[in-house]
Amino acid sequence: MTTVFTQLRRKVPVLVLLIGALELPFLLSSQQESLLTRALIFAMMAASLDLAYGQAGLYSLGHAALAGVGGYTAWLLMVRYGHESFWYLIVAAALASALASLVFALVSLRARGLYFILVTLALGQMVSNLAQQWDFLKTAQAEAVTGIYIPSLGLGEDWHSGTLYQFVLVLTALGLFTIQRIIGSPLGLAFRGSRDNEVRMEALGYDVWRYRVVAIVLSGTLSGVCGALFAFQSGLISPTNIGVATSGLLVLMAIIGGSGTRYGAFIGGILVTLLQFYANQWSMERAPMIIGGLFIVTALLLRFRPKVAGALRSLTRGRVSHAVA
Amino acid sequence: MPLLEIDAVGRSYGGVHAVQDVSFNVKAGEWVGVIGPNGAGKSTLFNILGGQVKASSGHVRLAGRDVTRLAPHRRYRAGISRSFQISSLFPDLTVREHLTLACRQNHRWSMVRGWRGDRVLAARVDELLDTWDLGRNDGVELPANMSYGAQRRLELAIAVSAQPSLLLLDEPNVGLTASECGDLRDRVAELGPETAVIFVAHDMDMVMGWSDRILVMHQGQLVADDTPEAIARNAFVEEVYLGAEPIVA
Amino acid sequence: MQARKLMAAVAATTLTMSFAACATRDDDAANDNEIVIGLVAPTSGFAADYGPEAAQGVELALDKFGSEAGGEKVSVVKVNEDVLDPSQTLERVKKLVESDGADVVVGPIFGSSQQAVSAYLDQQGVPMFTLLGGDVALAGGDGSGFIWPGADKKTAAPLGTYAAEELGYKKIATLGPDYAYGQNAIAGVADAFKSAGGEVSQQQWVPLGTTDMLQYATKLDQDVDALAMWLVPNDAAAFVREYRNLGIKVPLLMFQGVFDPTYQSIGDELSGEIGLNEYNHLLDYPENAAFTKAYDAKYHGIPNQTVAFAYTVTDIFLTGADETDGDTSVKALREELDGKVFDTVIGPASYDADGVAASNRTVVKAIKDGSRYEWEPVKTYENVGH
Amino acid sequence: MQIIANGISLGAVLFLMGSGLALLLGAMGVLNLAHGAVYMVGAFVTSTLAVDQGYPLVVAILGAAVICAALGLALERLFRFIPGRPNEQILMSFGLIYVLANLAQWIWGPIAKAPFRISWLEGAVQIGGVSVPANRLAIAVVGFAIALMLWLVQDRTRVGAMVRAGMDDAEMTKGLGINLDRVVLAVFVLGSAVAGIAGGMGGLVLGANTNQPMEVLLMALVVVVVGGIGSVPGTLVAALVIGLLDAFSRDRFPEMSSVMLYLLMAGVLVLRPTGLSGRTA
Repeated sequence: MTTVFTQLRRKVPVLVLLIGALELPFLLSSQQESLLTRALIFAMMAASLDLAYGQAGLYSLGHAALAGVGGYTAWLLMVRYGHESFWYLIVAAALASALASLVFALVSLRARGLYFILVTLALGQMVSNLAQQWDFLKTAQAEAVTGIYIPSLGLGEDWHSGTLYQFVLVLTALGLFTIQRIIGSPLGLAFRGSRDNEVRMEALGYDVWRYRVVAIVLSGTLSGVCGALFAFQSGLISPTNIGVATSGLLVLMAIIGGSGTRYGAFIGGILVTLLQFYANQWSMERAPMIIGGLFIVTALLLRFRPKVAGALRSLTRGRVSHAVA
Repeated sequence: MPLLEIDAVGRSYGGVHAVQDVSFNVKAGEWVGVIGPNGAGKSTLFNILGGQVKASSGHVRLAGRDVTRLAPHRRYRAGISRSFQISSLFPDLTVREHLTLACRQNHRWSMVRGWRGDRVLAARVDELLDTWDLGRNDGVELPANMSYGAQRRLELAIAVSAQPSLLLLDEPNVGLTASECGDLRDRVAELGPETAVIFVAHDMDMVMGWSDRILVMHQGQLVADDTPEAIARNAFVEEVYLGAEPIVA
Repeated sequence: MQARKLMAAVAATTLTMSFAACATRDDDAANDNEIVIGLVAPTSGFAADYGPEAAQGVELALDKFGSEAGGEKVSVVKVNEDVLDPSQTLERVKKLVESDGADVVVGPIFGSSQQAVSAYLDQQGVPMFTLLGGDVALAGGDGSGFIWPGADKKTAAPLGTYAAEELGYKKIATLGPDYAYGQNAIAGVADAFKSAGGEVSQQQWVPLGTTDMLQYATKLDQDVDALAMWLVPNDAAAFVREYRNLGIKVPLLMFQGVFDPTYQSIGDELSGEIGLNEYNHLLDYPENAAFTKAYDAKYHGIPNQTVAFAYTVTDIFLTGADETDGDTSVKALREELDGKVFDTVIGPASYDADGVAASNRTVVKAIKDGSRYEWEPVKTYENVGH
Repeated sequence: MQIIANGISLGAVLFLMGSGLALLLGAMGVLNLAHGAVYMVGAFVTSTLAVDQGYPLVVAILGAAVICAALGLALERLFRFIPGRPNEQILMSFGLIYVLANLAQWIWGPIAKAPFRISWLEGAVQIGGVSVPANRLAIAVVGFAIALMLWLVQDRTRVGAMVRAGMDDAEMTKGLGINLDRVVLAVFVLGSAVAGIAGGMGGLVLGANTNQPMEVLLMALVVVVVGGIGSVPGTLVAALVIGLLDAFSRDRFPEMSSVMLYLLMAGVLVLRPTGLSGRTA
């Protein structure tokens, strides 16, 4: 029985939070639901980025492109080829982004260190440019592809902003759970090992390159699903959504919330998405300055994070624990 | 057949020879010390053996198999394990995680099976924690919070967990007291009589005490390869080794 | 294990309940005795000039109506159109409609933003008055759009007609940007030119994001009578620079000419070229005279097309809302505006039953008037657009 | 032939854009993605001085170089202030891009500056039957002059020797008692001045606008990755190859033109992970 209680004690706050979040639509306007849905999707994208970025130490600046492959695949199959089943589209999006991530990994992992960052940036932009220039990936030659909507689950559901929010919340919880599982598994341990000390990992018999490929593919596949959700929710996807600017924002989300921690990237994702929206409400002309300022302030204060996090942890729990579930 | 054959191995960086034309053999169970002044090429030689550095010439054979071009992780699976200097433990991983990583390779399927920790793997980790006296707090400490001796033991526990046929130890005794050092030797010896050990050290007492054979390197070349007694009497070794810059321990 | 099962059961129950209980709510925040105009145009990024200009136009229209229509007070809420990321614009427009209670949207400027918000606005029953063109698919039965000053595919047509009929050109080349608006505008010129008996021998498309225009000048088929082109002002300026540097003599037919202030900086390079304007501050209509005077009085200077058209569509909307006694629904406005002829800054204009405008286009010529470069009106084509 | 001329002139601009970044990144290991923003400032300053104020182009470009060098100094202070880790450098770079672009919009207004019009650079020069616009020729000349200068600095001066040493092994260089911080500062200032000149010269064909920080950065990135670590000749060759490829692919497959650059980069990377000039590790 004790194990039941200890398990419950750890899970109850999460569960309460989840149920509370599920009931939010009763309090919010549909615009706020829509904004929160967007925040959840980006938070999930940031969390999946962090699997490669924070856990495996692969500083990718092209992550949005992998999400974009998912989004554009969903759009292509739905608008161009008329598929309307959610499950079909989401699986196709995941597969396509998995394949794209594999190619992305094989090319970018040829470079190391800072060059890896540059190459991911350029590869990401390549995908964005392709979406911008290739007629196959455009509707009626428009700058963004449109005409996509929330597909059917086949359960007779009634889509509106409230139900979409709840559905995305459940998917996000599942995705986050999957990420937790990966982080807690020996695979996640191997990611962190490769991040911290490549030479030693190799000397312990690990093919670090292979683990890095796996990290990028897992992270890219999860993002591809998020990309498809983004397209469903917005009704469109544009080259900018999958370009460098978005990749940079994803990195900000991951870092600001705590890259390499369990929920950091996710929380950061929600924060940054909301801030991005409200910054524009505060000042239409200077919103970029606010976002840019956030980037710079985070960069300046990042080194104090361990101290702050340590202080917070000792406040809330009274002791420092390094156990990984 | 010798366990390890080094045949005319060399490595140069832009015209500078870090290691040049080094050849020697190591038999199973043999303990070999490598000494030489700083910059003599000991580290490069070690990295060539471990696979971290590729030899520009020559061959490395393990039990008759050519491993010259083998990546480090394949060498590990072929039976070569190595230790590093302490500074390269994983800073963010706990002791338990260090050992899990080390043992995981010996249970290859655990990556797929063990979401929550494969029981066999966990048992092996517990055993290591116990035998290496690292079990305080169930292994949740970070290496930086442990004593120097404990870090050393962790380092070695990781290196020997795979039961290698050839163990490479990079300055295993640095920062340890004489008694800790002796303890270390006993623990390594527990690997069994078939395991060969090659180690780099600066402490002459230790080298003399541990080695069946001693290799002396100077300016990238192997200048002597003999028993400890012979090395101690070797005038040339005394000149190049003891006469050179002060030895940094 | 027990804990897990227990939790799963709790979660499943709650989930089912939440889904079942969450009903659609009525989010109509519209205030019944006030008309709120939502202006959606960019205020940051590379097209940030549109927002403030359009705002001036809307303000001038409000001044004209004393901020009142159909017995209701009229106010304006501005929203920043994100030119590159339409999904952000969509979230902002949702807030505009649901918490700021916008009854009508003026804008957005760019095609992708229009596409992004149109389905939502249609679902909410909020009319969308575009001011610088738009896809006709956004109007009619499937959208709440009112497209001004005409359908993209027709808006540039008089340039082709003029080239064939008045200038007697037999063969032209075209140059336009490779996205919706550019393709439609160029297609309008080409189709009109061909139906007047001409031949289009070469069509070049500039991909989005291209900044270097040299190759489009060097690749031009010089064995044509003219080059019909439309590019955004900065790209047009870059192209014309290359064109002049290479000494190419083929005459230009420039849809919309080049706007100020870019035009003022490259004016003498365009001297004598033919263009087609949607708006031109020299147009000789009483409404235009009144508008330019009001603009000069309030903002000092000469209004450009964005100001003029923001003014015009707001003016038309308010006139319609006045007639319907404040009923700003798409249906009421469509019925009210259908076929009604308005005197606008570009002459008589009207919306059809689908909400697509028809208005006048003016063929112009680049001249220098004192220290200012002007597009001098040459010939007017009436009722272009459907 | 026309394509080759177009390609070479584009290559010269690319070289100017990329060389500063290549030095900083390859030699100093500083990931300053805000390099494109410095270019933009150079373009706007040149536009103000040469077009609005009517100063001679040479003076305007020197002015831009000075202001950008000062900006480089400020950036170096900022980058000095944060630990030299990718996380901080990425965030700092992106933040600077946002802030500088918005600041430029504030100062110079939202309307893009048309390509600068300089009366003595109008018209074209006939070279072997090909018309090369005079402004492009000027860009190519300046590009090659800067390349020569940078190469001389790198090859013949003490700072250059330190840069080369730092490139080979930063740890060892520090061990030798060379003050790398000073070298980083020098490279930051020099690289930013070159970016300013690039902005001024590039403005002759591209004008100035607030999209440039990203656009220029991406072009420069490809040049750096293809060209390899911090080598001036490597950067020059890469810039020319990319310029030619770009001109060629725009001509042949306009739909895929910008993708071609990245494909070239991917291809070079797969065949030679250290770039065209790269030494093997």
